[in-house]
Amino acid sequence: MENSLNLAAVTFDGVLALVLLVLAWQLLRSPNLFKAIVLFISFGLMLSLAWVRLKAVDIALAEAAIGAGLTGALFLTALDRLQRNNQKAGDSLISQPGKVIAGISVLALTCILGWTVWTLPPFSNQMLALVSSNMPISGVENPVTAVLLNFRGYDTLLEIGVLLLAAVGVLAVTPSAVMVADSAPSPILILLLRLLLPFIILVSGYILWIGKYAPGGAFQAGAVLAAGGILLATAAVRFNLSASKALPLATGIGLLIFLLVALATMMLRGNYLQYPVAQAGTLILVIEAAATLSIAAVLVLLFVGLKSDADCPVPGEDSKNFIFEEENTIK
Amino acid sequence: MNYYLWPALFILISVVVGLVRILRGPTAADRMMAAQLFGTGGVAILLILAQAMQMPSLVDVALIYALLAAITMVVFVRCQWRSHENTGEMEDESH
Amino acid sequence: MTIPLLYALVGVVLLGMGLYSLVMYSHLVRKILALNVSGAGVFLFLVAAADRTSGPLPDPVPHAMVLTGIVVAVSATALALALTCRIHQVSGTTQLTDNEPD
Amino acid sequence: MSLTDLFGSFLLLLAIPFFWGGSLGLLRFPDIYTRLHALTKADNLGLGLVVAGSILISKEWTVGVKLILIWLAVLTASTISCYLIANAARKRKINPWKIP
Repeated sequence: MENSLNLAAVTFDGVLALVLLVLAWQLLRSPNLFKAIVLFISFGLMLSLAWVRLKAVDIALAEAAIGAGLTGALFLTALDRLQRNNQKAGDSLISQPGKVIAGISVLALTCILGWTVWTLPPFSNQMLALVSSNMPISGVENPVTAVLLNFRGYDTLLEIGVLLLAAVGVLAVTPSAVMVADSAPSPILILLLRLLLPFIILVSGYILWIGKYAPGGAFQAGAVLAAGGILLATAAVRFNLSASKALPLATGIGLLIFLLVALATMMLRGNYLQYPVAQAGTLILVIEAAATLSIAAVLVLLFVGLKSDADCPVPGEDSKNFIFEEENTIK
Repeated sequence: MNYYLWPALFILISVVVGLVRILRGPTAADRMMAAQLFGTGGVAILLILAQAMQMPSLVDVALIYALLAAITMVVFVRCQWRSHENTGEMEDESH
Repeated sequence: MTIPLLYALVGVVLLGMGLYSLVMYSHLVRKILALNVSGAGVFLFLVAAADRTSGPLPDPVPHAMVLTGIVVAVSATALALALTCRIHQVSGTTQLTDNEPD
Repeated sequence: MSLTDLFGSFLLLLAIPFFWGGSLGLLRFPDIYTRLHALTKADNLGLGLVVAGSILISKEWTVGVKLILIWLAVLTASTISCYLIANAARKRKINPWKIP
């Protein structure tokens, strides 16, 4: 479907673009942090519609798994801890002239970028031609997975290392490694877990497997698994981070297996990360399975690390009833 | 095939109307409900786009949406539960 | 005025909005939100640029980069939030004011 | 346009008023409990119609099974979150809206 300018497509994309801009504008402008975070969650959901309209289904999968499952949970947990003593989101500390200068310079930057986008040279298809000509030897049919795991495997190897660093960073900052939930989960929540968790694990495996033929793969599957893990973590009453051996181990497994395969290929075939064509598909699947596990473990660790910093609530403090009171947002 | 985009457009507009509840909603729970409206509307739009753009893999995106829609809500209720704790409600919490 | 060009321009405007509020507001969580919005703008521009191919299939290389970018952005956000909570716990404020002697 | 396509598109068109009803209900209703009604009931029914329409249009049974799974997942998700919110609201003594 080439980008024909029929009316339905133009109006849909126009409205979606407008929605994205309005959501972003309202989200950045609102001093009430909770409202900003809810707007950000909706922004993520609308953004994955934009990915779909741009025919980037892999990214829409990742955005859906991360936008719907993870970002909201991370922000809400952090907000809950930050607003324990009603620290209001104060306004800027920049002087008035400073604001004007910043505004003008950002506006100038945006106009320059907009002009360059408008006058971009026509698209040269070398990369696309290069990828599609090498697809047969990549061992998978989905071009994005081929680029991720085969043609640019080294980039993904380092990227999983970066995820590990983030997990180490959060653990370093977590003083109390014990996450204590405040109340026993209601039986309805346990029912939700019993219904959804097996389904989430099944879908995660399906997304991992489908990655070879259609949009899917390690990152999306890892994000879905992590969302299931977060659902479990919120229902858990108590979770001792330092005692749990499985989670930290699982975070390392992806990088370890990727490195082992890389070194093995270097030993056998002389150059780093060049898979033998016959076994390329299975090797990629092995790496992806390990990567899914470690991505899910890292993302769950990030959430639990954030949540386990929660010092227990100070009884008697008349912190206003956050959920249902009229929020007094300062203007 | 593009005429399927029209129902997607109308559902997108109905979802955007929910945005007003986020901006205006007095309590945090109203805002969270409107965010869930974005989720359900998003699933519907994705399903229609899957037919409009002839891409069956969009159904997987909608599947992930549907599965994870409950997570933000659960984290919201469980997470904000603490502030309820402080006001010393008499009733016993776990029933 | 093709569809990808529209999304590319939206991406650029999101980047501008994100940068502006990153500079403007001092509350750390608002800065993290602003960073995420400008990151989404950059990704939107990249994927829109990838969709300008003549054939039906878009170019997969920017897609792979944006995919890893999204996952790294989430873990960076989690780390930033953890640091913000730590600052809040230690210094009681969530704004980095340089004039406050520690 | 075969008959199933026609009927499928009719179902899609039928879903639109439900979504509109749900959104308007969310805006117009006075308190939390009534808004929960609007949100959970109207949207789930609208999504059910969209799923039925898509099954008719897509004609493959594999996609059909996945669509039904999606609908069931959304049903569980929204009913349970609706319960969680209503329960939390009642615990906070938010009494339902009374005709003034």
